Parts: sequence; structure tokens; C-alpha cells
Amino acid sequence: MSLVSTRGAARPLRIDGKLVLKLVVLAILGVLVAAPLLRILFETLSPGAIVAWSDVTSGRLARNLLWVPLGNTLILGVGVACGCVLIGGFLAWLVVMTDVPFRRTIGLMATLPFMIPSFATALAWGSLFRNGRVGGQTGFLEGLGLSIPDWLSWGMVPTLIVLIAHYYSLAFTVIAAALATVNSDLVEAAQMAGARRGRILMGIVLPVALPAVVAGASLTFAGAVSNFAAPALLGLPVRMQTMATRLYGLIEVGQTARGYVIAILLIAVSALFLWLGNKVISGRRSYATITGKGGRAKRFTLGNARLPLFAVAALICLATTIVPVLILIASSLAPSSSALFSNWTLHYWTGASNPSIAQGQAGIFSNPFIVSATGLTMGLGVAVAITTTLIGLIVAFVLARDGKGPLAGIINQVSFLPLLVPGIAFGAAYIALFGAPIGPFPALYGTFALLLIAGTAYLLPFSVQTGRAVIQQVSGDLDESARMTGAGFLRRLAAITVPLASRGLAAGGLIVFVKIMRDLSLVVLLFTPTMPVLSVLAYRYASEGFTQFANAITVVILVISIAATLLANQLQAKSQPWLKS
Amino acid sequence: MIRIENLVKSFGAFNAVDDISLSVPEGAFLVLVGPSGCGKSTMLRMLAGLETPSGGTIAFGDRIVSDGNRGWTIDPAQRDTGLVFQSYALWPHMSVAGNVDWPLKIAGMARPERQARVAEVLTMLGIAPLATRYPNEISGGQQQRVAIARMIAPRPSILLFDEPLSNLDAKLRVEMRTELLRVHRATGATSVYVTHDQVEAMTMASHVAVLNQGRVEQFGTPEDLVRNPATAFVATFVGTPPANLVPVSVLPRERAASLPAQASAMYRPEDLSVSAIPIEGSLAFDFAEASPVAGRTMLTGISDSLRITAVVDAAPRFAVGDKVHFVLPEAPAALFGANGERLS
Amino acid sequence: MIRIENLVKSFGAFNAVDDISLSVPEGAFLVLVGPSGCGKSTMLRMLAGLETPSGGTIAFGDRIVSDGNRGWTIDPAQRDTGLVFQSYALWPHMSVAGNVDWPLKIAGMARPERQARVAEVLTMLGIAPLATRYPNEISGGQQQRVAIARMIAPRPSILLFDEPLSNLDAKLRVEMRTELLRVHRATGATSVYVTHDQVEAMTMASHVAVLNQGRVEQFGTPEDLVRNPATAFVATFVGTPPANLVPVSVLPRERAASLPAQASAMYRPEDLSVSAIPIEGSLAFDFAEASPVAGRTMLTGISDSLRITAVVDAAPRFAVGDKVHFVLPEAPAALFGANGERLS
Amino acid sequence: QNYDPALDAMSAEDLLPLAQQEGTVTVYSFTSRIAAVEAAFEAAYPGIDMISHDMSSTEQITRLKAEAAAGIASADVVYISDAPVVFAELLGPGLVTPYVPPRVVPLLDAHEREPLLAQRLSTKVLMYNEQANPDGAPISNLWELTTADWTGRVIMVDPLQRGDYLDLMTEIVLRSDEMESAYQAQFGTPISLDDGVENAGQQFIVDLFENDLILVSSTDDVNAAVGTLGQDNPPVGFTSYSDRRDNEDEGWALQVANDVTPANGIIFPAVLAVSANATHPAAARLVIDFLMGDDSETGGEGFKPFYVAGDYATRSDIVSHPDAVPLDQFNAWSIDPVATSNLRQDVGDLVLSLQ
Ligand SMILES: Nc1ncnc2c1ncn2[C@@H]1O[C@H](COP(=O)(O)OP(=O)(O)OP(=O)(O)O)[C@@H](O)[C@H]1O
Ligand SMILES: Nc1ncnc2c1ncn2[C@@H]1O[C@H](COP(=O)(O)OP(=O)(O)OP(=O)(O)O)[C@@H](O)[C@H]1O
Ligand SMILES: [Mg+2]
Ligand SMILES: [Mg+2]
Repeated sequence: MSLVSTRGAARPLRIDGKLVLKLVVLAILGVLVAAPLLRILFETLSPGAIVAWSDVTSGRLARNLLWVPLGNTLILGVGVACGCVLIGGFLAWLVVMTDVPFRRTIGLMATLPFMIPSFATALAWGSLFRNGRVGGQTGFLEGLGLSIPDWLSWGMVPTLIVLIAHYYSLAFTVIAAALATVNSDLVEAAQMAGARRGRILMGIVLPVALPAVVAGASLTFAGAVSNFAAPALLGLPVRMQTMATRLYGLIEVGQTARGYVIAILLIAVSALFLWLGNKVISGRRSYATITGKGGRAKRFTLGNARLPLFAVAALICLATTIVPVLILIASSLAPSSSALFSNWTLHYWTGASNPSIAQGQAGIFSNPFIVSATGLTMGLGVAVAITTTLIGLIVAFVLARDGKGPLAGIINQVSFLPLLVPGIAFGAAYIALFGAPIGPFPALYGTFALLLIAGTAYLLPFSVQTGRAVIQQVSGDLDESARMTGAGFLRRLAAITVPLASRGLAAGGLIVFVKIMRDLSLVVLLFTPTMPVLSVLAYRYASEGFTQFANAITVVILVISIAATLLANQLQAKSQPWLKS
Repeated sequence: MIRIENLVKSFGAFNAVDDISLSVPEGAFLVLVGPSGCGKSTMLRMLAGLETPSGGTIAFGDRIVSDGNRGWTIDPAQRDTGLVFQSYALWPHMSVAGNVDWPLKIAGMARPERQARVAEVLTMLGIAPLATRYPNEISGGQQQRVAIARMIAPRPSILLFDEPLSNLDAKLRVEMRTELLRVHRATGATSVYVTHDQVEAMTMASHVAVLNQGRVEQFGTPEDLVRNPATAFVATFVGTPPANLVPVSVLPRERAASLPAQASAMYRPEDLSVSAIPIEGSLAFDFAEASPVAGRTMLTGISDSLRITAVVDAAPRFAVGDKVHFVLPEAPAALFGANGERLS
Repeated sequence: MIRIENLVKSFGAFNAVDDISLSVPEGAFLVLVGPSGCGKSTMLRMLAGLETPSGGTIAFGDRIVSDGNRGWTIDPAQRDTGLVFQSYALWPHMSVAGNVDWPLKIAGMARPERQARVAEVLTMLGIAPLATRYPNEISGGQQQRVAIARMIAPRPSILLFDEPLSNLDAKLRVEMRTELLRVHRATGATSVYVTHDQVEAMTMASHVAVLNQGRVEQFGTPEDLVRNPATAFVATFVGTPPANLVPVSVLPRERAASLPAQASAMYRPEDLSVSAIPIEGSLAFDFAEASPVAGRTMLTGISDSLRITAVVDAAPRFAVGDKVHFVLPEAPAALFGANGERLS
Repeated sequence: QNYDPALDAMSAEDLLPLAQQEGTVTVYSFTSRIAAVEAAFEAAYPGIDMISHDMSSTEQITRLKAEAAAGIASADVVYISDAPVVFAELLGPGLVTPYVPPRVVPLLDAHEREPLLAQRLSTKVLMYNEQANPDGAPISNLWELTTADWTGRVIMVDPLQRGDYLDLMTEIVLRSDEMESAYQAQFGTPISLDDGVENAGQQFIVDLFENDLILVSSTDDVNAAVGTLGQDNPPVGFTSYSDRRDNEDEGWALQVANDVTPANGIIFPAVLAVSANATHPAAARLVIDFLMGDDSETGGEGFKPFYVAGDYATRSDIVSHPDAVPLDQFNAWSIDPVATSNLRQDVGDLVLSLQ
């Protein structure tokens, strides 16, 4: 495939278009991702820091520094990935392929947990299951007189559950996008074979969307292993450490080199998993479910199971979205974090400055910054979502259409790495690399552009993974028939691949949007003080102990995210008339 | 036994299947033929339970399996039917053997038995060497055979075929139809078979239904249809080659004489002869094509929108555009009225 | 002009196309026939530039467009070819009209002209009323016609068809082939056409190549192939119905007498007759099927793996399993050696 | 040095015109209270635009190092906690330079002027629930925390998650002698050290961890665990004294345990420095001067946001907040950032080996 359509005489020494495209992609990734990562690596190799490697991997501290947290992390990663794929896959199937009632609502709710910060989900867990180990307020169940054992209050089990409750929506989003394009005759063929619903789901629907399942598993795995809030809140009281809490702590107490070594090791381990996942989907199998024979999208009737399955879905949504959202909203209204449902006041939202409350902080809507910050944050979110989706699309296209060989392997791995790099390290590397002028390029320090580029690189994995999963489902002959017309690469991408994969691309874009809206570590390092974004404002409040204000801002972010989701769904429905059934 | 009563399927305002009633006994081999878009696949999909009728009923034996008037249909899984999809609908993520094996697994068959069955049907369809390939690694005709293998392996008691041999070469098609008939007979199943191949329809069918625009034009045995087409549509649709229908108004005067003016006259191709010069009872056409069939030559001529075909023992060589004079027999084989109804 | 030299395409160790050389002049209508999986689609895909050959070259006119030895191929976009995919490859997100329109848009045609062109080809293929539907809202045969419409609308100078009429009914197929030939002639394009329909091959082709396992078995005019099959394979593959090949060893003694023992004798179906009792020169087979063709009856008998077909004017009624005695003419129409080579 | 050394000796009045010429000044601050300072500063010195950037100490350090690597001078003033790390990572390599406004030199102790200027002091001290302990602190000796009475009832932030808690642990080791006599005072016998334990401070940490010390991830978790009203048997924990000011809003009953042998925790500085490559050196000094407060008892506008109970001004002429234990009666160890930064990693490794 050629990037530019150069008509003219045959040139016998033409270089292979596919190779060119791969090299271009690799160059982009090299600049965006590999360079900052290498910088982090080199930082651990400097004479003063290199000892960190032996400390972490083999010294007497290695057990507590690395091995035990690594073990916990892997359990979390694998457990969360499996749980998320199962729950997300189940809900996606229910929403996309069946006639379950209120499926739009379920579909919307299932995308929310990822937009709710994981600390809120962890708090929700605590407010139900917390026991007296730590002291302070105990949870609802102990309040009823039940005695909750430590393993249910603290440590691995609640962390796993909370992380699954938080991340399954990622898997849902990706898998739902893929399932929306599954030709219903594949399912019908399974029905004809006499298979029951569960068998069809596990035997045909999920396997045929395997790229999406793997993408969902990869993203949730990475999310779980790098999540700090949940293990810190729920694991620390029983001294459960993960790589993420270790990493955060080491950077926080100034042992940066050790922290970066841990990060690099985490990346290496995750890369192994990613490689395995990639191996599974880049074999000879095809996952082309959108074929050139105009497949129908049909909903399957659930019959008697309709209400029970709806109940299950509703329960999941209730537990993972409504409860945390209520807690979040309550904690933006309640003066005391230990009595979330009493003495509610709108002060933290709209109140004017009152010296007796929160040192005279006015409510967030009375804060002049909040409006400009909201605009700015959304601008940043939209800009990053667009650039990330565009670059992710091209990377995903290359991986999906030509995913074999070492070059593709490298592209795949490199484009996934940013997910595992601590934002602060990534941000620092970006300042160091792009802060100063490079050749003809001006210094980007303190500009919106730097944030845009860094945000793009940082969030690329989301769009690559989601994009790849859906593009793999578009049968190759659809692109080939467009090649026959003489259309160039970009033209085909825009007219054929993008519309067919649009649901997945939109899902990826939405995740990126939500993620950058909430991200702090990257933004705080790269942004200039004069341009506050919402997450920074929330951080300011939180760091002074004004959690209600911080939570109010989190709710604002959540509302924006939901609005964006609704908008995307709306556009989606309009732009895909052929999918109506 | 399959009994279909007043079956209707509409997509919006459009009736893809429009009030069809017919029934065939158990063990029958019902062939559906009809022009592209007449509702054949829709019929099969309703028989399979994949589509709920908009009206009418389908009964297998004494059991009503779909009732369009009440809007319900028994789940495909509980009908013991198999369907070869027109689009194959192979599972792209399973190998050829995997595709055939999965339904057997669902049926709860033991592993060794399954392996034997898979090997058996793959061999029967000549695709055993491809067992480990994936659907995207085999040719169109090979894919089609995998679709057939997958359907017949569990030996369902109702076999539904949607143009199952359309992408096979003539030789293989002849062999395959023998195999399919053998399966049909061996299992005592009832089959419904959609095809565009006249020879297939004639040799395989115990019953043929000719559909047109969602309705049954004629339902009967293959011989019936060829010998006694009930409508002009059937006359021009069935047969290799099908009969010619010439409006009385364009007939040579000597042939039109005793016929009603509004009618159309049917002539069988083998009753025509050709001549290089106009003679009595001849009509001039532009030569279109000639092809050897069964040791004879099939000649086609076109004149405006009228197309005529003659099968002759020996034909002079014509070039495209030559005038050919088709000589009509004294009396037409049948006469049809203005609305296609048979007059005599 | 298309010149193919020593063309090879391998998938791993398997050669789908295995050293094919042939050439046809500009304006030719080359038909490729061959059994399922013999490499026809692969050939077309290489001609289209979608696949790089593993070896050999393809030249359009004087210009080499693919060179497998050096591993390069000119982009499909720069070949001015059109391909009807065996799998249709319609764009599911575009309406029927949209599918046909998009290539014209790419070609930079102005809007009114495009609209006219789209309407023209849709009408020609009888799918104009479906213009606003999406591919998943039309039947298989209708989809296939959209695929044809999309390909011919921009009038490429090389037309590649991969079984373009396989899902159409016989009547429509006859009309469509006339239309396609008209397009072919009107644009002066060179066409390469894959089909399993013998009549299509015979009536449309200026040249026919019979492929088998990636190789050319015979290349020539349609008449050539039927009259003078070069190999046993061609003899049993081409013709409606194709010729019978009987090993000399199973011939009745009186017929085998003067023939070499290792050879196989070819008999044309129309040269055979049938008898209910054994007579001189007859061979007993189990009755398999009978079907009316061109006013005659085509009878097929099977005995072990041997299958024989006769076309007779009038045949008694047989039931499946009856013994039928096929009477062979004194001398076979041709003789082939043990490896399929023609002896006489 | 890219600035005029004379600046260091100038008074605020002298700096003002130069600063106004510079026009703007950028402050990296570890506390969001800088926003209030910004408003006050701009009111006090019209014509100078102060830009404050709020980020944690860790982020400041990371950012300053990255900026230095790229040759960027973005910050002018660095207002930061985590003094031990700052000394090692910023001051040592010369990324920041010290500055003490001449007018406050006599008001500060030497260790509050060097190596960097300390503006105020924060605490990590032992707190208890005064509702559950109406008779006063349940603890009078740190070693009590290692006894069976307090198993699973002492809570603090993981010292490997937050630098100030690591500083607390380090200080305990640095004060091993005092810990040793406190042991004697508590148990009546001289301390005997475990294998591999080098001193009483380390022994205390080991014993504390083995007594099921509960670790959490933030100070607020400690506050809620210790302070929440209505508990029968609340734990005690190390947290910031100043968090007591939230008692009413949050429904807490936090109170400091002041009479603890040998000390109830640590008191440590928030420091001010000028970025080594400051592009607005005069304005930077003016901001630091402003942040040090005026000569009134409460420090005036510049110090106002920091004049709260539990935070202590370093200036000897600013009196402690009336709601808090006065600084001179406050029984916490004042940390020595230099000594701390030398020992910190070792103590961290000890804590690590206990988890
Ligand atoms: N990716 C692949 N890997 C291995 N073998 C392949 C692959 N693709 C095609 N083949 C094999 O190549 C041969 C030629 O395939 P091709 O599609 O050209 O057949 P065809 O002549 O078009 O057959 P049909 O008439 O059934 O469409 C087939 O035997 C097929 O199994
Ligand atoms: N979703 C739909 N909306 C509107 N019309 C439809 C839809 N699906 C099918 N049709 C129409 O219903 C008619 C019957 O379709 P069906 O697929 O049964 O045809 P068919 O007889 O199988 O034709 P073919 O021989 O071409 O496969 C067609 O005219 C088709 O255009
Ligand atoms: Mg059909
Ligand atoms: Mg093919």
C-alpha cells in the first residue's frame, strides 16, 4: 500500500509500501514514546543510580522491594484482567446483542465506573465492608452488627474486587465496540448448532471478538498493575504492597532511581504478558466479522432469561456505578467525611466565602478559576483525544493489517508501554527531552503543544488497543476493494476503515478524553501555572484537606465525561445507519 | 412433515414472503427456485427459526414451531434443523475441523466419535486435507464445502440448504449432489433446498416450489413444472433451457392467425429450428450466442427486449449481429393470457 | 494485452498457482475454469495487484506490472483494473448507490455525471429500486449484482470477474452475461472471467484456460477444448455434460479389444445409448439420476467410483438403484494414457 | 552565579524597583495557600505579577531537575517541604541557592537560616482521641506503643510512602540515646538489642512494626482513624498537629499527646530558596521577604495564610497561635535536615525490611 498515490511509470525499485508505513509509524513512536522511556532507563544507569538495580533485584531488600510486591501485582493484574473481561464481556454481549430491557441505560452505566476515580470505588467498598482494624468509622455491615473478617475488609480480596469494579468498563467499552460489528449470521450458525446462550457467548461471541478481549485484558491488566489508590487504601493496613504503591512511595521519599528500576521491571513483566496476548491474536486465525456480504446486525431474544439477566446487569451497574457516584456526591456535600449522609450543604458547590467553613474557601462555582479551568480542561481533553485517536488509528491499522514480524512486534510493544510508566517520570522525561529547542524546532516548554504531545504519547495505548481490536474485525477484502478503485491510503482509511471501526475508535477517544481530564501527574509537571486544569484544582483542594471541594470537582469531571459519552453515543447511532436492526 | 400456512414476512412495508402455503411429507426433498430476491433465503431463515414470521404458521409434524400471528417462534436450538447459510457464516477463528467439530461438541458427542464424524464428512466433501486451515486460508468453493460439512455432521432431522453448491465447479457439483442426496436418504431427513441450478432442481427434488416476488407461482413435482407450467413465469423460468414466450402480436401472421391477440405463445427451444433466410413461420432475431449443449447447439437471438432460444442439432456459424431466423412450429406448446395465466 | 510468464504463488510450501504462462491480446475475453481450489481467484488477485507473485511476471501491454522474481508489484490503484470479488466485498456502511458511487468519486468524476452513471449501471443490472438500501438489506443475488455494478461503473480497462453470476438464477444469468459482454465490447476492455458455468464459459470466452492444481491443463478457444481435449482432465471437466472417461480395463471385452490396456477411453454422452437389458457393448451401472436437458434426457449411472452420463432422446423411467446398461459406441472419441495424456 | 550578589544584601525597598522592572515572578509552592499569598503580594507590590504553581515537593524536585537538564529556568522561588531531600537533590547539585532577607537574620536560629531559609515549622506528632480519653493522653512514653496494650492500635502513614514520616523514623534513630533512656524509664531495665539491630532507635522501629503497626496511605486516614468521635477504643497515631483545626468540620476529637518521653514526634521546616537560574532574581527575593511576614505579632498579610494552630513561625517575634501549645512548650524533636538526609535511606531500608 502506498501512502501517496503517485501515478506514473512503473519504478522497478519501488520500496515496499507496507514497510514504509511501518517505518513511519516506528519513527513516530520512537519520538513520542521510546525516547522518553530510554531517558528514564538511562537515568537508572548513571553511576550514582546503577546500584539501585542490584538493590532492587538481588540485595537483602529485594524480597520486600520487588518480589513480594511483584507477586501481589501479578495476582492483581491477572485477576482483574480475567474478572473485567468476564463481566465486561457479559455486559457487552447483553447490551449489544440481546433484547435485554433498558440496554441503553445499562450500556451507559457500564461505561461509567472508569470515569469515577478508583478511590471513590474503594471508599464505597469501605463504607460497606470496613471493619474496626484501622479504627475510625466502620462500615455499614459492621454497623448492622456483622463481624467482617480482615480478608474481606483489607488486602487482596477487596482490592481485586474494587479494581474489577473500576476497570471492567474498559473491557466493556472495547468488547462492546467489537461486538457491535459481529455479523449476526455467525451467532445464528451457532444457534443452528443447538448451542445455548452461555455456550454461544463463550464459544463464539467472545472468541470471535478475541482481539477486543485481548485488548480489554491488556488495558485492564495495565490499569490494575499501575493503580495506586485502591491498593494503597485497602492494602496498606495489612501491609500489602504492590509495585505501584512501592513505586509511588520510592519516588515520594526521594529514592527515584529505585523507583524507576521498579517501573522498568514492571514494564518488562507486563511486556511479557502483552507479547503473549499478541501471540494469541496474531496467529493465522482471522477475526473478520465485518464481511463484504453485508452481514446483518440482529438482536437475539432472551426469552425467559430476559428479566433474570437484566437483574444481574442492573445489580452490577448499581454496585459499581450508583454506589460510588452517590458516595462521591455525598462527600462533596457532607461537611464531615465520617458522616457522609448528614448535614448536607451546597456550600462546597456554590457557597460564598465564609470564614468559619474551610478557612473561607468559596464553593467551586464561586471560584473564578473553575469556569476557565473547565473550558481549558475540555479543550485539552478534546485536543488530546483527537490527536491520540488519529495516531492510534494509523498504528492500529498497521498492527491489524500487517501484525506479523518483528517490526510489528516492536510497534505493538512500544505503543503499549506508556500505560505502565509513572506519569511523573514520563512528564519529567518530556521536559528534559523537548523542553529545550531541538535543531529548528522551538522549545516547547510550558506550551500547550508539549502537553498535547505528551498527553498523546501517554494515552496512545488506549486508542491503539481499541482501534486495533475493531480494525481486525473488518475483513481485509473491504480495504482491497477500495484499493482497486485507486483510492490512496489515507482516503481509504477515512472512507472505509474509520466508518466501519468508528465505534471502537470513538470508544478509544472517549477513554482518552476521560483519562486526560483526570490525570494529574503528567499535567502538573508539564503545565504552566497560569493555566489551571480541573485536576490540578482538585489536587490543590485535596492537598489542603478540602476534600469536599476536590470531590465536587471530581463530580464535575464525571458529569463532563458522561456528557461526552452521551454525545458520542448519539453521533454513533446517527453515523451508522447500516447497523440499525 | 413440514406444513407452511399463509406465511408472511415483511421488512417495513415490503413483503419479502407474501402469503405462502405449502406442505411436504416427511422425507421429502423440497427445492425452492425463483429469481434473485424472491424470498427464498427468507423462507429458509424462517424455517430455521432465525426469523419470526410477520404472519402465518410453520409446523414440523404436528408441532407448530413458528406462529407469526402471535409473534413467537421456537428457538433455533430446539428445532433440530441445520442450515447452510448463503453467506457460509463460517466461524473465522476456528479451523476447518474446528468449525465442523463445534456443533458436535454442543450436541454432547464424545471426543473420539466426534473426531471420526469430522473426518468422515470432511472426506466426503473432499476437504480433509484442509482440516487445520482457517477459513481465510481456503478458496471460496472450499469454504462452501466446509459450510455444508458443518451443517450435515450432526445429522439434523431437517436440512436447509441455501444455494449450497453455487461456488463449486460443475463436476464437483454433480458429485456433491449425489452425496447430499445420500445423506438425505440415509438420515430420513426432510430437506429444503434453494438452488439456481435447473439440473440440481430437477434431479434432486421430490417437490419443487417456484417462488416469485414472495409468492408461490407453482408447486409440484419437477416433471409437472416442465411439462405443465401453470403460468408464463414458470414456463420461462424452468427448464434447461427454459421455454420461449412470444407475444402473439409479434408472431408471424401465419402463426398468429388462430390465437387470441392479447396472449403469449410458448415454444420449447427444441421445437424450434433456425434458418439463415426468412421462411414460413420464421421470426428474425439478432444472433446473440451459441453454445454446445448435450451434443446439440443452443442458439440465442435477441430482438429488442425479446430473447429466443432454440436447440438445434447442427447450426451454421453465426457472428454477433447476424440476423438469424427462428422457425416456429405450427402450434405453440401452450398459451398464456395477459396476466400470465395459462389459457391452453 | 495481458502476458503472464511462469507465474507462481505459494502460501508457505503450497503452490496455489504453479508456473502458469499464457497471453491474450487486447480486447480478449479470457475465461478461467477449473475445479474448486485450483488457483483461479489467486490468479485474479495477482492480476489485480492485490497479491505479489512468488515468482514470474505479469505484463499489461508492454508494461510489467508484477514481478515475482524481484518481489514487487505495481499498486492496484495504478493498474486501471476492476475486480468483482468472489466474496463481493461490498462496503457495508454505504448504500447500494453509495457503493457504486464511491469509486467514481475517487476517479474524480463530477457529481451529475456520477449520478447518471450510477443510475445507468444499476438499471442495467436490475437493481435500481434498491439504490438506497444497505448491503445487509438485500438478497445474496442482489448483493452480487451490486458488486458487478460497482466494478464496471468506472469502466476500467481490464475487467476481472470472480464467479460474478454464481448466485443468480438461470434466467437472470443469461441476461447478465449479455450485458457484461456488451460492456466488454463497448469499452474495448480485456476481461478475465472465472466461472463454473460451462455455458457461460462457452458463450462468453474468446480464450479459455483450464486450470488444475495451479497449472494450465489446456489453453485455447472454447470449441477447441470441447472438440479436442488435450488431457483426460479437460475431457471430463469441459462440456455440458462433460465427456465420460472409462478405463479400458473395465470396458466390455468387445470394445476393449483393440485398445491399449493402461489407457482410458473417452465417450461423449450423446454418443451413448441406454438399454434396460445387457446387450453388446453395454456396461451395467446403477441408476443415479435423470434430468431433462435441451429436450432430451440426461441419464447418470454410477458403479463404484465410476460415473457415466448419457444424453438420450427418450429414456424409460428408472428408479434409484435400478441397473441401467449404457451402450458404448464402437470406438471411443479419444484415448488417454495412464497419466491423462492424449493418445489419440 | 548569574545574579548580582549585592541583591542578597538589599532591603525590600531597594529590591522593589528592580523587581518591578522584572515585572513577574514565578513561585513553585508545595501548598495551595500560596494563592492567598499571591493576592496579598500583588496588592502590596502593584506592578509585579506573581505566578504561583502549586505542586507537591516531589513533583517540584522532579520538575526542577528535569528543567535543569533541559536548561530551562522556569521557577524563581521554590517554597518546599521535604527539607532532607531538598538539601540532597536541589541544594547539593546547585539547583537552588539560599537567600535570607537581611531583616530577619537576627530573628532566626542558625539552623533556621542554613543551609536554607526555614519559613515555618510543621509537625508529625503523636495524637489521640480526646473524647475517648477525657483524662488526657493515654501515652506518656513512646515505648508504650510497643506493648501489648497497643497491639494493632497504633496508626501512621507508611514511611515509605511519605517523606515526612520517614523523617520521623529517621529522627527516632538519630535520637537513639534518648530512646535508650526512655526505655529504661518505661520498663525499668536497660534495653537489649536484637541481632542486627544497632541502636535503641532502630529497636523501637522494629518493635513498633512487630506490634502490628497499622499503615495507611494518607494523613487524613490517620486523622479519621484516631479522631473520629464515638469510638470505644480508638487507636493513637502520628499525624500533623495542625489537622486538629478540622476537628469541628470533620467530627474529630484529635488532640496532641504533648507529655511524651522522650518526644512526641518531630517538627520540621518548610523552606524557601531562590532557583539557581532565576530570571527574576530581585522579585524572587522580594517574594521570600514577603513570605517571611512583617513585624506584627501575627506576621501580617504575607504570613497570614500560615498563621494557624499547629503550624509555627520560625521568626521568634511571631507568637504561636493562641489555640495551640506554644512552640517553646511543644515536646517534639526539631529535625536536622542534613543529618536526616544522610541517614534517611538506611532507615528506609530498615523499614522496608520490616514490611
Ligand atoms: N492463505 C492461504 N494459505 C494456504 N493456502 C491457501 C491460502 N489461500 C488460499 N490457499 C489455497 O490456494 C488454493 C487456491 O485458492 P483460490 O482461492 O485461488 O482457489 P479458486 O480456484 O478460486 O477456488 P474456488 O473455485 O473454490 O474459488 C486453494 O487450494 C486454497 O486452499
Ligand atoms: N432488511 C431488509 N430490509 C428490506 N428488504 C429486505 C431486507 N432483507 C431482505 N430484503 C428483501 O427481501 C427480498 C427477499 O430476500 P431473500 O434474501 O429472501 O432473497 P432470495 O430469494 O434469497 O434471493 P437470492 O437468490 O438473491 O439470494 C429481497 O428482495 C430483499 O431485497
Ligand atoms: Mg438468498
Ligand atoms: Mg475462488
